[in-house]
Amino acid sequence: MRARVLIRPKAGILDPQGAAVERALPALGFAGVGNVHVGRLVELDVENEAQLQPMCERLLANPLVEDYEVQLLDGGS
Amino acid sequence: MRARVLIRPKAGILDPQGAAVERALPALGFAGVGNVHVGRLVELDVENEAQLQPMCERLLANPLVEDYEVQLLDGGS
Amino acid sequence: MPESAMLPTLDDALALGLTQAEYELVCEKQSRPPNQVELAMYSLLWSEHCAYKHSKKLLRTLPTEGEHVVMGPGENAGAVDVGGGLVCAFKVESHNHPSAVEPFQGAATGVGGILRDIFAIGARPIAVLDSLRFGEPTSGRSRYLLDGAVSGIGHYGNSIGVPTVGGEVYFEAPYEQNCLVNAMALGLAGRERLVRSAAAGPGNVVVLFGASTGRDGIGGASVLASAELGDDGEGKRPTVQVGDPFEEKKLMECSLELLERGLIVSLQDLGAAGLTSSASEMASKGEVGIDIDVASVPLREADMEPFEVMVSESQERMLCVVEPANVAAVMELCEKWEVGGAAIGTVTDTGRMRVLHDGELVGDMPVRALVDDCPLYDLDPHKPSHQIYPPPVATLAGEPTPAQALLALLSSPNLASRRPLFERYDAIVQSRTVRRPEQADAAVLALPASEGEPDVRAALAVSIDCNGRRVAADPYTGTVEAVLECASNLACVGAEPLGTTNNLNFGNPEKPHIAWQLSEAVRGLGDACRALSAPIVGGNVSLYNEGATGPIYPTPVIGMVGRLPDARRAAQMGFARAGDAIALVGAFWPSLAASELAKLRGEALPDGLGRIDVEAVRATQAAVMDAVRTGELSSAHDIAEGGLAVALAECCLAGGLGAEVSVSTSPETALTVLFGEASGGFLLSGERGRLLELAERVPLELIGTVGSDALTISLTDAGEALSVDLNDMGAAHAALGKLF
Amino acid sequence: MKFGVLRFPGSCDEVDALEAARRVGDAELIWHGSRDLKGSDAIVVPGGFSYGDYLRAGAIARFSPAMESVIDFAADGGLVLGICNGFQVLCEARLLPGALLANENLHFTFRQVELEVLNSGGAFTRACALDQCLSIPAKHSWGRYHADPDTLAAMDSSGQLILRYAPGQNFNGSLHDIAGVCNERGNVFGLMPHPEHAVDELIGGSADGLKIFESMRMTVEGVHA
Ligand SMILES: Nc1ncnc2c1ncn2[C@@H]1O[C@H](COP(=O)(O)OP(=O)(O)O)[C@@H](O)[C@H]1O
Ligand SMILES: [Mg+2]
Repeated sequence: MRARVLIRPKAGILDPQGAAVERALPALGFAGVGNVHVGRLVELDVENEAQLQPMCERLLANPLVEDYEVQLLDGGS
Repeated sequence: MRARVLIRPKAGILDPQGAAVERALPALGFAGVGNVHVGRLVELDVENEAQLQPMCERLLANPLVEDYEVQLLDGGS
Repeated sequence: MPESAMLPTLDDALALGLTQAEYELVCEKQSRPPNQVELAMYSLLWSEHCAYKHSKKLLRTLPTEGEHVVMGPGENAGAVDVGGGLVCAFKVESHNHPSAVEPFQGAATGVGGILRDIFAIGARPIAVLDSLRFGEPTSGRSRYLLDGAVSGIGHYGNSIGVPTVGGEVYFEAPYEQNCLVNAMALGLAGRERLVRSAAAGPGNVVVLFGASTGRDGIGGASVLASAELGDDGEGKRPTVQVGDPFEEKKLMECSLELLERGLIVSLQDLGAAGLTSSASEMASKGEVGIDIDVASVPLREADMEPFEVMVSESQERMLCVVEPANVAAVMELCEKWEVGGAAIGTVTDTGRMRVLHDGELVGDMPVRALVDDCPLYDLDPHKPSHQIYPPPVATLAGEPTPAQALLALLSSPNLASRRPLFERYDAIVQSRTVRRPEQADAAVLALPASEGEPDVRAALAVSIDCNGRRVAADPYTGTVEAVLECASNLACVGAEPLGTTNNLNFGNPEKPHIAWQLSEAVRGLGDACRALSAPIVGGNVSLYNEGATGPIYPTPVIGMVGRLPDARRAAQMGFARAGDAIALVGAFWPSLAASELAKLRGEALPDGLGRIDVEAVRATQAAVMDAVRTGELSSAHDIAEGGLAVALAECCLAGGLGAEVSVSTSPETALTVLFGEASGGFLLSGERGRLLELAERVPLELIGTVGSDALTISLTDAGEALSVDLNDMGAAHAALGKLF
Repeated sequence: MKFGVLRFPGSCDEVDALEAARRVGDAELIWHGSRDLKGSDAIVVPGGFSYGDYLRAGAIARFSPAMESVIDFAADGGLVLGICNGFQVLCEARLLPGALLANENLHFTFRQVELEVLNSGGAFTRACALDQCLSIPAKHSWGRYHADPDTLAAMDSSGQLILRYAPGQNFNGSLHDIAGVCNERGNVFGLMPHPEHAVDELIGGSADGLKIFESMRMTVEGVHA
């Protein structure tokens, strides 16, 4: 099964990457953009979807500073 | 409107991050994992969703080495 | 030979960059039209990049021998003896085109490539330097390229643990459409540890190790893709090569340990043209043949065709020749370092390069034809009747006062502090860096202490330089100046040159005026290196650097390595002690022609630069070097772009001390004396009496005293010319920070 | 005394750390794949990019066999010093509180920085004076120290904030200008700047970093300043 993990900086923690994007966009002529956050995307095939949460806790995300969200992309295989 | 951009290494382009995670997971006892890719996640509020594609092309993604996918998260704003 | 695939045509050959005559010559060498694999391989090995078709004859005129030379051009890197049983391997290489397409990866893989050249000859890389050229930073594209290239160089060098200790960057309009990204690397090896790339011993095994092979950098050759594959769209044909410094780190450690344990016969990196070039060159140098089975090559993508495997430029791969008895041990070491390894072929005595696919022969070429028989072309040099470069756009209007000119120069893109760049580079890993960027004119790297004297460590000094605008004004003299500038930088830290590397970045050599630039530059390079006894031990050539608006400035980037006996005595360039005397040393005859000030004022390039008395410059360098080596001077700095006043300002800023200086000139010639440029001038500071001793050997004038919080320069007959506060100079000098 | 310096395939500063440690005692490299700490009295987790530092700096390295032994060693009270990437590894391994995030300037930055010693009583700084300034180079992309406010307050009151960037020196945006912290027990210490690159006046002009190694020797040998 294909799974997707979205990893984001925890609310309240400075996100300089998001801030840099937010600063850069108006200069390129894109107005009306706000609340930009930059995180990480991990996509993978797993056999056992029950493993996804521990995988995130132990390796893919750092729960002290990051939130994660798991999405299952298809039911097959 | 809230939008999400998923940015991934283009197919065929070397993805050392994905390879590193794929090597690491079995060692942590997570078997049956494959085809791992690591990319970036950008989430933002936009007023004009038509701007998302040019934004990706010009700033958020590097179209030479990355593919991107835009998701609109809600209709409201 | 089965002719399974359709035979490629003359049109395919032309599309791959061969001329019709070259294609016909290939047919003759093969005694038949080449098949797909063969044509792909010929087209690469007979390209300008691999065959040096337009430069080889010129390169043969360069001096390549000298008392310190251990390995000259022809190997992956050159090497000079640095004493204590050690040699220093070094080379500069360009990655201009890939960096123009994708600056981060282009520059990163440029660093990766030059590092492989160093450890391919058995040396451990100890330093990187970069040489960059972009259009004016007023252009967004130039800033994007600068940011990407600097990030890419830092990413690779920092991650692999090799310090980036120096470099240079210039911003000039002719590079707007064609940026230059050159990288130089140095390595150290025990003299007996050096290894050559010649394959030897028929029956020996050819092992490919490192990263797996994908479709990276296949680019042009993809016209050969068979139709079934071609329709899968562009996604299958990535041409941007992505670097993986972690993979290279493991590859480097693995290669060095293979050599240390004596497990391999010869070693070669995979660079441009991938397996095709590496295997053929190894065979050619060893006068043997090689059979390669592409089915044995570990692939990153499943369905690659044989020619794709042969031409792939996937990064972080090496090729070695191993005696059969050692293959198992080699594989074991690859496992230890977690790098892939596969036996992909054998050395033969056929003199042929044969490509197999699961045992089936898919390509068969004489090694000689591939590597040595590409036609070489004569250049048709003609000096153009008029200057081909338009004048720079003026940024300094009217008649500036000396103080205005000084501040404008200090804040100009070519002279402003490079701190925002070099702070992105780790300059100290490996614990050798005695002089970091901006501390001295050359980077200084301590060598191991010798057995007898544990307290005294000799050191290497290294500098990289070229002012393309001055080469454009006068290709011969401009190149001589670049070589002298490197040697002057070395002299300032007390080092004597041992050897030189170069990267010839030019436009299209088939055009007579570019051919003229190239021939004149190479003539200047040879003359200057002979005069300094700093022979050329290697280099690289990058031609066809032209954009829609014309060629780049001719840019023969010079890298020079020298040695000093005592690292502790490497001079710094900053003034160090209030009250010290300041001496202007050397026969220094500055001129504003082609100077930075002339550029700021939008003046057209002159036709020719003033002649240089190379012997006088050399004598001055020797005197400065000797004086620095006594350890009794407080500072040493050579006068380069921006002339005397800028050099003084740099000494002040680096030391955080002002100076009061008086020079003999009249108001009419003030700008020339203050901001004019020429080779061979130095600023030394120290005790008055100590400085005066030098006057016996070289022209020397005491021009002032270190102290106060400002740089004040007065003219002997006309009073104060300028007085600028240290803080104001510092603020001007920090101008580059705004670009990042 | 003997230092053991871990070596991951992507370590860059392990030999520098080895040589620095040898200025005050014996030192040996320990391969990441080995659980044997070779009888070391103190462990150094060095700088570099351990396993390439893909994903997050130190995230993969913390699971190496050598690190498993280091976690046990620390639990037994052994001295563990993490430098730069080593600091990141120790945080990922939860031997130290908090996490290291991308520099606020988003760039790898190399700069000589001034550090203030906030606690000179502990195992890693006893050769320093309180409020002493150390000149040590820093070089990293992920050096912004973060911990939640409660954790920080607790660390502050128990003297775990060991080193702080002097005013104007904090280029990475670390909370409270924190440059180096220890665990509650005081036997595990991590810092972003590189003391092993400030042990010889010839190379870099400062030998202030030697005080860290010297302090560790004093601690192990029971010498008190
Ligand atoms: N401008 C030059 N001056 C001297 N030697 C050169 C120059 N350009 C190339 N060479 C030499 O020609 C050989 C082939 O160069 P190159 O194709 O760049 O090698 P590699 O594939 O190992 O990078 C090398 O030994 C190199 O040093
Ligand atoms: Mg090579």
